[in-house]
Amino acid sequence: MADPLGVESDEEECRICEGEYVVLKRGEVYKSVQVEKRKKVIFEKQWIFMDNAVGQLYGSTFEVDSGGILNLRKPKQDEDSTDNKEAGLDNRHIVDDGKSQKLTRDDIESLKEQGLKGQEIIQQLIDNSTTFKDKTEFAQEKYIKKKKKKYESNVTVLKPSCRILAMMYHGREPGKICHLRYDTLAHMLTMGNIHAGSKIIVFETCAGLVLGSVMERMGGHGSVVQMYPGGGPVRAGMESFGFPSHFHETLHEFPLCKVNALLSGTLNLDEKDMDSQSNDSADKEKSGSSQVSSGGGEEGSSEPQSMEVSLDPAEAKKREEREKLREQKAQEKKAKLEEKRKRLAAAAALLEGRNADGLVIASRFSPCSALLCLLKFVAPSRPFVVYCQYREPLIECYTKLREQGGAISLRLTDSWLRHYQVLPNRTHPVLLMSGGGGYLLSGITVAAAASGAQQKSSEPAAKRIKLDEITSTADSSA
Amino acid sequence: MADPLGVESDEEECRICEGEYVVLKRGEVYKSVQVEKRKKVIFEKQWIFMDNAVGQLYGSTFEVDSGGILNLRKPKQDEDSTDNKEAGLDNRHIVDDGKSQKLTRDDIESLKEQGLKGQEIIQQLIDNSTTFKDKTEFAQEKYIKKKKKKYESNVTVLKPSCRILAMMYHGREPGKICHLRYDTLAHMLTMGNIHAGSKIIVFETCAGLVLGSVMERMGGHGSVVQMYPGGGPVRAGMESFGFPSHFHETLHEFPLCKVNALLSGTLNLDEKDMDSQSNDSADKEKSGSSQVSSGGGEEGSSEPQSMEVSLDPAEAKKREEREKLREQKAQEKKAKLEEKRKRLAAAAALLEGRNADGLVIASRFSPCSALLCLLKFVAPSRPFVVYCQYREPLIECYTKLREQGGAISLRLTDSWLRHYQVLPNRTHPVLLMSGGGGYLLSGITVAAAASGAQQKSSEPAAKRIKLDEITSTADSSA
Amino acid sequence: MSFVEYSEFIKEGDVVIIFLGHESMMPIKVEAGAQTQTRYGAIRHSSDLIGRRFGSKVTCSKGGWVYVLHPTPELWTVNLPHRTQILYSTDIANITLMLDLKPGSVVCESGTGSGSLSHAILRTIAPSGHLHTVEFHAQRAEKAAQEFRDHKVAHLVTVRNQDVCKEGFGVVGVADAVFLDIPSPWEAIVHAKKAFKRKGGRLCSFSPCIEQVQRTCETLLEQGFGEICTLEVLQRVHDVRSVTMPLVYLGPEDGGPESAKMTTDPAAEEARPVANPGYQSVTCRTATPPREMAGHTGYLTFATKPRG
Amino acid sequence: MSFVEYSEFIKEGDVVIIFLGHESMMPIKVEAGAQTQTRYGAIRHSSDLIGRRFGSKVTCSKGGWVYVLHPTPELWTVNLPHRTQILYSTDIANITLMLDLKPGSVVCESGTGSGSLSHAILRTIAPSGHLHTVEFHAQRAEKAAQEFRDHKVAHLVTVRNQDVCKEGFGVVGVADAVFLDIPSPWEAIVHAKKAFKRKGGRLCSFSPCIEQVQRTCETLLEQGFGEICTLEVLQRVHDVRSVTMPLVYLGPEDGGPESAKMTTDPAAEEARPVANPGYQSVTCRTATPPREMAGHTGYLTFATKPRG
Repeated sequence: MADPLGVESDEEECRICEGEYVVLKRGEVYKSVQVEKRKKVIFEKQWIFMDNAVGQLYGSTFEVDSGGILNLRKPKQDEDSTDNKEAGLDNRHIVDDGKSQKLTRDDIESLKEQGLKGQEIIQQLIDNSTTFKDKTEFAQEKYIKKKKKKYESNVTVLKPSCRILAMMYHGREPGKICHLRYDTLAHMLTMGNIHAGSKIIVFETCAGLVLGSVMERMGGHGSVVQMYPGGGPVRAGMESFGFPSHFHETLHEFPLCKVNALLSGTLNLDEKDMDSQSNDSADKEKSGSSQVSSGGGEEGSSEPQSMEVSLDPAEAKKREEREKLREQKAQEKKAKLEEKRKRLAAAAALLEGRNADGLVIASRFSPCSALLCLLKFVAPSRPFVVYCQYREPLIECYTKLREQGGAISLRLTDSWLRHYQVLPNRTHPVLLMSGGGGYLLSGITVAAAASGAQQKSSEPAAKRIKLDEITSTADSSA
Repeated sequence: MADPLGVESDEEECRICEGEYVVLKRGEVYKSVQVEKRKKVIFEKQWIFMDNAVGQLYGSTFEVDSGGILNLRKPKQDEDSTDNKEAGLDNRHIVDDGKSQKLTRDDIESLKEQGLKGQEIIQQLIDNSTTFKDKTEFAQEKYIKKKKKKYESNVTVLKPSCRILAMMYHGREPGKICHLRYDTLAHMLTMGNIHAGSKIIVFETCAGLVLGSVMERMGGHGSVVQMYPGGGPVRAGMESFGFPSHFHETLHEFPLCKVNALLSGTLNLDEKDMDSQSNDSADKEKSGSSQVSSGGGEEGSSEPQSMEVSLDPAEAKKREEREKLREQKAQEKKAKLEEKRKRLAAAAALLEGRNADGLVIASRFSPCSALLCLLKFVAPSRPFVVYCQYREPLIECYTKLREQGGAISLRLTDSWLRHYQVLPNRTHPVLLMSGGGGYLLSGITVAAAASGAQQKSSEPAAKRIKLDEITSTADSSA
Repeated sequence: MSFVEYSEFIKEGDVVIIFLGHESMMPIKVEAGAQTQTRYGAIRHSSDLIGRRFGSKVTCSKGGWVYVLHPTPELWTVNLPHRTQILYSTDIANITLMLDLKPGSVVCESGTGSGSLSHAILRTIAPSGHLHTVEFHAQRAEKAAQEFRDHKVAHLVTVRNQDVCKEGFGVVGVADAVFLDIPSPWEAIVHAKKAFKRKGGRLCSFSPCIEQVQRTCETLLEQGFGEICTLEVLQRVHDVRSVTMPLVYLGPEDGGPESAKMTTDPAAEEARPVANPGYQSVTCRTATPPREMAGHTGYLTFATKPRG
Repeated sequence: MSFVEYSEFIKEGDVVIIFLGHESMMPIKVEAGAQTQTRYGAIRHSSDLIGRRFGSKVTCSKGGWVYVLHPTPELWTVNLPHRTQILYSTDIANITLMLDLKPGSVVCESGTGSGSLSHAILRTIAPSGHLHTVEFHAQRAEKAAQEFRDHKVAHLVTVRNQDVCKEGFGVVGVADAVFLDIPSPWEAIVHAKKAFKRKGGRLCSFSPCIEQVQRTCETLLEQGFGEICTLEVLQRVHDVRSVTMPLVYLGPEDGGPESAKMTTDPAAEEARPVANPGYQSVTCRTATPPREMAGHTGYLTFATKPRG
């Protein structure tokens, strides 16, 4: 029945390979790791060796044994089937006397030593609890969750995707992605009309998550220019997507500190300039490998002075070798610089057309100046979207854009995200929810207006009326 | 079975009396009116005479006939029982050909002339619609709502309450109550710990709704001081509660423009001063009855000059009468002023103790200066609550209070209110919801701190840590 | 002190709330000679509390200080000993308003639970109303009654230990309002109906699950209740704070070829990050929602019991 | 122009969006020689549109002007002719993300409805993916197919006019994702299961009522789907504006007896309101939520179809 053409390649791409980025999952907790043999990774306070995952299918679930070795579990066994839930309707019958659990700590330890799986231990705990059945559903859930965290050690290995990584970052390290919630990211990608074949400008300080999400939606078609502050682009989040190598060819980067120069047509792509820039960025980067090699060079060059002049042939050969090495290094450095210059030139060329198909901003920087500036690189009739954790900076963006013109259909939005528990006779919204997902400003570029006055009268009529209403309301109750 | 003591007085207070304030209700639409005989009131574009409501029980439903006369409906007939809802699951079978309604406009008019009630007409429309049964529930509801609005003319007469009036204002005239939503009002009354026997300061420009709500919760026990801007207190919303007269004895008013004088101990209660204040307020009030009478006086005083001096006894008598009238008016004015002086003095005395049990602010004014000033009249360990339609002014209040001290447990909140449709197989949140209910700042007063430095270290420790976190997060991704 | 009347000074036997700092409080019962330990040291009731004004700052034995607050139902709600899941002020506020509660109201409640709502009801219906509260669980009913005595509101409340679904509220024809927070509210509605005054009144049922709401609404309709309305209120507490955002450095502005050369001069470029190791920044005051908040407590279903 | 590829200039046969002002737009199909009436006057397609750049300002015959925009699925969603209730961008955005859609994805959808979601799916899965969309209603299926042709995306989509609950999606073993927006999604799940690739994929069901969600989740569980998750997203659009609030006049500040007398002087008191007929005021920029907003569209239930 199944499409025979699809199946082959299907199987191929569904196997976990060494070197690939994967996402580990336990319950609602995710972690992105690269599959490497004989290398420990920590997940949920547990050491894990990924070796046994290699060659298995994505989506497989493994039990982690005491040595951190993964053991494949048979499917259907891995779902949380602690479902002999016979919930009491309230907990009015419960008198807490501290004696409700018949298993002792020693009992549990011995169960573990007998090799019982985490889930089995939890089932034992439930079966040996005199009060579990009488607890309210809420209390039961809390109980199971607590115990699960303590005794379960299943891990599912997933293929990364925008959804999974966005949920992972939001759950584990929201600070790294400016508290960008996944539904807000979803909205950015949609409002930005991100799709294959377009040219998108991205300025983000969300660890590369937004960059990666944009690239996923472009599927390796078109181009992305990452605008970066400081010494170099941050891309860890993008790497976690594990894109095939041709995706990377569509990605360019351009330093924000050169944007004004580019706009004024004074961008200098001289080698000398590039050199200085490279040093500049090395200063800023913490682990600049170029810094290490250049330091080595200096050490080498200070060496001869302190050395005695000897013509020992062995010494001469050594010196020759050193010279060669030095030259090779210089050559390498030059090649690197040349590569960097080319990349900068390529990115500059992409921007200079001023015909980008979209702009996506999501950063910890005050967005207004970057937005106004980067919009100049976007073609007319293209969407843009700005994320900010706070409302005030986007109010500023909105106001400035209104004054300046060149953008219509401006919308400042936020959203509520609510998850539901759907269970027979126990359906309700999840008891904990996210307090906020940040704010978005979206709009569409238009051809710059000839006269500012005309521009200003474009949209705000409706608003003015509203303001008048407010004033008159205020007056009438005075 | 029923408590025989309760029933008697029960029946008494349950009858609608002439002169009372009542609330008319149709569907979700409310209107507050005073019951007066032979007087038309407009409700939902319909003229109504309230005469027939007098003597009937609160909660009764009336049909309005074409002459605006109320006719009592028997109970059980009045609920919206258009319940032969046989909803199609989607509207895929509907092809709109504009011929789905078999009744013509003329048919409907003749039904009306036959004296069919609105609800019966709607039932006829439904029965004669070929597509109604196939419409989705959503479409059916829209249909019924539209038709109901057009043909129904039931009115239910309710006894006013905080709940009903708050919903009425929010639905009909949110601008008059600064868009204060009823759940937010509920929260103010609760966080303000409003209860019988306390002394509460109220500053509101919500048409008197907040004032009335506070008074309802005090049940005529204790005292309320209404702080008013401008010429006099606005109380229309409070009047609509229809409180018994002894409630009004607990209500005092004090002009905000004299607050600084009161605080500095320089408040002048001289008659002369009061006089000027009275003129002052007359200037500001639009329909000041005192202004009209004083105008009449001037007219009278300008009259003698232009008149011939005659000693005609009839004329003399007239003049005497005029004199008397003038004197009487002056006397009345003096009595009014004296009354006003007494009221001001009484309100000042209540405030001067600086021992109020609570402070409630809900106004269109920038709240910060009023809050800081009025808190001085509140005893330590008492709650206060400030409503504002906007967030920024309350952030200012929060910040200033933190700097100044004297208040703890500061909380800035807003809330979501969601209504549900609960029907078999059609349960979901109502499709339209309020976008926002405004913001509240609440807190508790404490004895003023001796040293400012100590005060400042009272609460914000947790906050500072958070800010540090943000900074460090920002740094790490730089 | 009482929960329905403010006092100026602290007396022996009072329940007071010790405010230790942001969201950190504890209730204590004042007893001459007693001491209470806090993280700032001991509070000696006789010298530190009795006779002091409510709202005063009290210095503890280790030199730290706290505020002593007059109890209110709202402070009690965040400080009471939990015997069950409790209702919080957001729901309580709406229940109070939507039940038309005011001084003089007679209210029937079940279950009493931890007494969070009960205290708020008592505050509102005092001095002339009455609360009939029914609690299935004997231990809890006893605890609640004790708290009502301690809080000087016992004269306003009758606690009954019975099953409201089987035995009702123990009173008939007296209530202006009925509140249900029980697992099967639909089983109690027929009893609720009997508890109301002849002129009728308002009913509220609190349930966490939608299935409970559905059965309750069905029964309310069958039993002739009107104006049936289900709603939900969620409150967000915002954190007011200053936020500093760095400004992006886009390079020198609008430079002609001359100035551009200057800025691409290595020295100038390198000087920048040294002179200005971070970025210039802007600071604004804002209010941010919590990362996580209560996403659901329960659905509130209100209805009017008509006359008769 | 196509809905999956931007163009710079307007051509004959293009669908363009005329932007008339705040929240006011209309889609038109560009035909040489045709005219379109707007409230600002007529737009002549040949001279005003063809050959112009997308995003240009076009002056209409009455002198008013509009912008001509390139169509996007999002603009289409707010401009399309409604044949059914439609999905809006907030739900669409989450559906797209949570279904893992990207270039190359093969998607099955039912019902097609007014094509709001379909266009967004096509945008995301182009150039190498495919959409199989099933619509029960013949007239609607035909309209949708016509729109796909007009929008130059017909090569990416197959429209089928059949009952998904009885006949399924018309394809087997090909889908990465399945989307259901039908009254009884639970009846279609067994067909959805067959549509998936062997390696599995993601499913989404959109339903307005919780009872539909309950039955759907039950069936998903029975049919071996995992990671079942129901959520709801509501978006608020804020109105950015300046708000002016008057300042309360509290009388002269901190006056000693002398200055106080001055201010209680009738002349001074009366002068104030004349000199300053209103009040001094402060203005701030703020963002306010709408008075009313969409409070519910539907619940989104997601699930993973495991391999096999």
